[in-house]
Amino acid sequence: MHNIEKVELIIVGGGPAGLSAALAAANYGVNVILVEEREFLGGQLVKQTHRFFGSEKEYAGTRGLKISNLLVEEIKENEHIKVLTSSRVLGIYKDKIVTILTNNKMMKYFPKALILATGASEKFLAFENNDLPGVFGAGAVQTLMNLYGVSPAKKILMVGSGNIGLIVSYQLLQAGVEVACVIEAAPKIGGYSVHASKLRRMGVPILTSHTIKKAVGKDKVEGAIICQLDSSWREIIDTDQFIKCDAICLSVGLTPLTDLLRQTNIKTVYISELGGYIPIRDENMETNIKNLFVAGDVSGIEEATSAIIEGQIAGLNVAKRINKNVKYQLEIEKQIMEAKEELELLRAGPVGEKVRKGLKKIGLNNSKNYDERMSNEEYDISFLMRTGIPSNDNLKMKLPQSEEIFNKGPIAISECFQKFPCDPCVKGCPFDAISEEGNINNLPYVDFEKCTGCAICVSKCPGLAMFVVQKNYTDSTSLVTLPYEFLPKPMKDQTVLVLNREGTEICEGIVKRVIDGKIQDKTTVVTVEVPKEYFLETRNIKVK
Amino acid sequence: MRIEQHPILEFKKGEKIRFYFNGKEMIGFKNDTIASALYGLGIYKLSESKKQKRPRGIFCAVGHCSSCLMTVDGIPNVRTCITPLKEGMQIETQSQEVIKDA
Amino acid sequence: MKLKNKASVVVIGGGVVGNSVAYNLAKRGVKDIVLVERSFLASGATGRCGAGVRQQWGTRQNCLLARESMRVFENFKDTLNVDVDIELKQKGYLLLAYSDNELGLFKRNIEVQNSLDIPSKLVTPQEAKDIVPDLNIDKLVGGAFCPTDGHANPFKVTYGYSKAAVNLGVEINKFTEVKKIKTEKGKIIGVQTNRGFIETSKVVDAAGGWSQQIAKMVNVELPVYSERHEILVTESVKPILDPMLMSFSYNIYCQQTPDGSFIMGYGPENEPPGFNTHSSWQFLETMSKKATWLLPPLNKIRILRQWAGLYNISPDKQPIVSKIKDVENFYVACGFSGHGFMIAPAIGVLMADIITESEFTYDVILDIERYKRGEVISEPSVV
Amino acid sequence: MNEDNIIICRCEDVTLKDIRNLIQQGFTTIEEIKRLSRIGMGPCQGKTCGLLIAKEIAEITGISIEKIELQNIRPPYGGVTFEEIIAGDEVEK
Repeated sequence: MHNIEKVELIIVGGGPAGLSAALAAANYGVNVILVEEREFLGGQLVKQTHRFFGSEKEYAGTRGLKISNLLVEEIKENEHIKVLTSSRVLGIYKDKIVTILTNNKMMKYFPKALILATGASEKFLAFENNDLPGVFGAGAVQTLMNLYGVSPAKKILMVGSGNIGLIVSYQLLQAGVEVACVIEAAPKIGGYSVHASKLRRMGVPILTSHTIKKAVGKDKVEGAIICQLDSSWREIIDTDQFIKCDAICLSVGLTPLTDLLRQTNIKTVYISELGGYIPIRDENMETNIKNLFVAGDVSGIEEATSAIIEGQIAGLNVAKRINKNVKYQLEIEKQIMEAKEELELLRAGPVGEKVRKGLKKIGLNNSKNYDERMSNEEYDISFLMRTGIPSNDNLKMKLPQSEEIFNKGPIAISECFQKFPCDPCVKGCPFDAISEEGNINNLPYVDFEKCTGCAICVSKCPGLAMFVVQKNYTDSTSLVTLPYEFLPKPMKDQTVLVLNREGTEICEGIVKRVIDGKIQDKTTVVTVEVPKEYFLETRNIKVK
Repeated sequence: MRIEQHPILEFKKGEKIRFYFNGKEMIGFKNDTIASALYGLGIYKLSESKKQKRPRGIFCAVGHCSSCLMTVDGIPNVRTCITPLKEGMQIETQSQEVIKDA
Repeated sequence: MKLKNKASVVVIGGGVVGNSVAYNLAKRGVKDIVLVERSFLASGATGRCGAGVRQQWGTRQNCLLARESMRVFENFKDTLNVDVDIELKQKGYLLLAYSDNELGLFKRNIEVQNSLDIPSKLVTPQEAKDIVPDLNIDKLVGGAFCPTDGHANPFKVTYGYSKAAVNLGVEINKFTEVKKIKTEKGKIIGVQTNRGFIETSKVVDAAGGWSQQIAKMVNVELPVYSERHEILVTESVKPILDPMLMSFSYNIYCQQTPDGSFIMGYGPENEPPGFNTHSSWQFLETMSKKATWLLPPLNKIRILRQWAGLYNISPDKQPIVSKIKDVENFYVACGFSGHGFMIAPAIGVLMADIITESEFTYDVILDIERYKRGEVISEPSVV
Repeated sequence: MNEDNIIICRCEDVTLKDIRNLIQQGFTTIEEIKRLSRIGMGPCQGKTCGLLIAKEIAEITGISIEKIELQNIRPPYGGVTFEEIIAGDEVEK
């Protein structure tokens, strides 16, 4: 009477971690059942219209939704992978039976191994009227905008300046929504500085040490009251400020979605650096229950790239256990080692410190010391991390030291001042003119001798932080080439307004060239002629 | 309010889907979920909270928070943010009377 | 919060029975009562049960205990003088008979119940349908209905009793686990817990599914065993079921709580004795078939959560509320066999009578010696 | 901020004031607060309110958040109807 299907591997969650785990295991002959609650695969990836950071080997420089398409295509072609969409794992029972609700039936499976890649859920925030319609999690805003083409608001307040808060704010601007401002409770911006700069040059203010006190509105958000916080995050009296907006987007952090996991007697522990309660697991992503693996945000909040690699590690480890063919064992072992190295590299550098600290608390302090392989130049980006605008000292670091370099012709300027693992500019430059001294976490420097000003890097950079400058185009004007991802697109010879890094209009300019080919992949490269005195301030344009 | 044009994405509006919201006929599009169709039509309040009858609408839009529950074709507590819209669906705001007797 | 190191009596177990005993003892003027609970209050069976409150019993004494308890539930705030709403819902119990002799049993029980002013009556299948319009009355021979039976919130009742006890000077210690009961020459001298030693000469064992483990600490073998009973709760929907539906032969109980969610379960077949409280998928499958046959609208309703608790089963499925001859001042209140919650108010009074050696308030025989005397009155009405 | 107007549990409509009252009365575990206020009993089973309440308990009692346990999670995750269970069992292998 009890029809139970014996299977080899069940993977729960069709996001980046689940997809890559399925591929890694299936490539070594493991029969996989990939269970996804939604009717489409890709998880949050499908909503990420921006280009990804990290190493080119892991799709860096490609837009999130394209990465999803690549992975999903591979899944469809692999006959070892059976995909169950619109299906939800209901229970993991003591007798190791897994129940799955699929096409309106509760089916029973007995898997040899289980990989939970259930991702994260958004943290909620306590402020007055926080349940008013129009108060959204950042995922909701992305879902409405990027998946269903529905505009969440005319004017929105963004709460939280982590990467998600900054990226979603930028995507809101692209969807034609006005971002009133980004507020951040901490004294400094949480996400990458390049994302903050993208917002500032669109005129979006970023207010650090601010939080939201109240959503205002009867049946829908009509505004918000924010206030200032002191250094120990306590409200400073009489700093209330009303912000007119018709939606509030909360991106105050993700926490691992461990609901399914906690049905088993898995050990979990609260690690604030990794987003909340996470499962204890070893470096092969296996938990204290044999053959029960985790991968991606459920094992600790990081980004999609590390989720993809963790998925590979989990998938390969299952393959090692199920596929007894000795021929493969060595190969799998090698791949696992490579993936672990990749992960370690990804977590290197100052930006990865929080994750490393969290992992150390569960005994995963990766042996190699990251810091010695990185250039140890010290420079102060505190102003940048508070305002999203690089200080003059920061800028000087990246400019040519001598004047006559400018006479050579156009040269690329990188406004990337924060060490984090990312190399599309280095790998993308056809003239090898950009280098990070062999470590993905170092800052990229342009070799002005080799650089021809071809501007390939301008559209390659995920942070839109590459610009090309030709100071002496004429004796009174200069050319500045910049990335532009908005509508309406500028046309050649059109006069446009020119904005500086704070988004204020500084002059008018004439569009000399618009490159919008396949390579640019929708990051239009615009060259505009400006009065020479503004050649270092021109960072954005506004098409009239 | 629908996004007409977008620098990165194309939203080719699928064919229309007719559905009913509290009895009124409405139009959504293929690939819409119930919640995204309603939000696109400017309907933000999807239900009332259990005790204080506070207005509730979409919060997480990925099926986690249960703040978008509505009655669909007579079935209560449907998570409309992850339920695909279908032709002829009857959608109703759900305000549960909590029985407080004796 | 420092633990009292000296007590006149230590009550072990923070469920509804333990708290009721502590309260009723304090009401008799007993001082320095200390209750210890190894987790939080109502973390055991009390917090996991269907929490129905029923007076329709087969034995006279169970009816008596149930009636007296219902009076407490009906005016809980005044009786205990605490401001706690126990969400009492009195829409009755509808017992379903699927054979003539089962209906005959109901008839005899109703006579006993009516003799104790419990307003139960026989109902025909059609009358049952009038009470529960969605009921499937196929194969139904008849039923019994008592309008004043119903449902109460088990957590609120427990916390109500514990608040009342504290008001009368009882010390309630959560997260305090009993490790050993120290005795000298057969006399209790104190209780060792993970938070310190409490000197006492009197101990009450109200540890529910673990009563027999506590009794072993004074090397007493209680004739009870524990077994897992599973249960589930659905999402909240509009009310369609007023009374608790229950059938002994069909083996089911099902109730829609004031919150609008259904709680239901059934008596498992060949469940091994033990302390396992894990959920099983088999329970969902059997429960679904049973429940939807009886109440078809359940088909479309979503189950939100399943869990399990321990029934502490006695030989005659009657409670054991008694002192223990061989160990002076060691008392037990256990063996409730799945219906402790509904009679806890009266059990507290009875245990207080026994401990203070006063005349019994209720004419009942629940001492442990009854088994030796062969006075075993088995109670048929249990799921 | 007015605690009556801050919602902690969306499913069961429980405010920050309700939660703080319970903690101050000595109910310092999520399992107790759940049983007395129904947080975590709704369809989302504690996903949105769990962490917020853990932080409140940590703040008021001084217990470090690492020591505060979220509520137990039981099957069936996300809910399943009786009909779906029966349909699954009747599928012939």
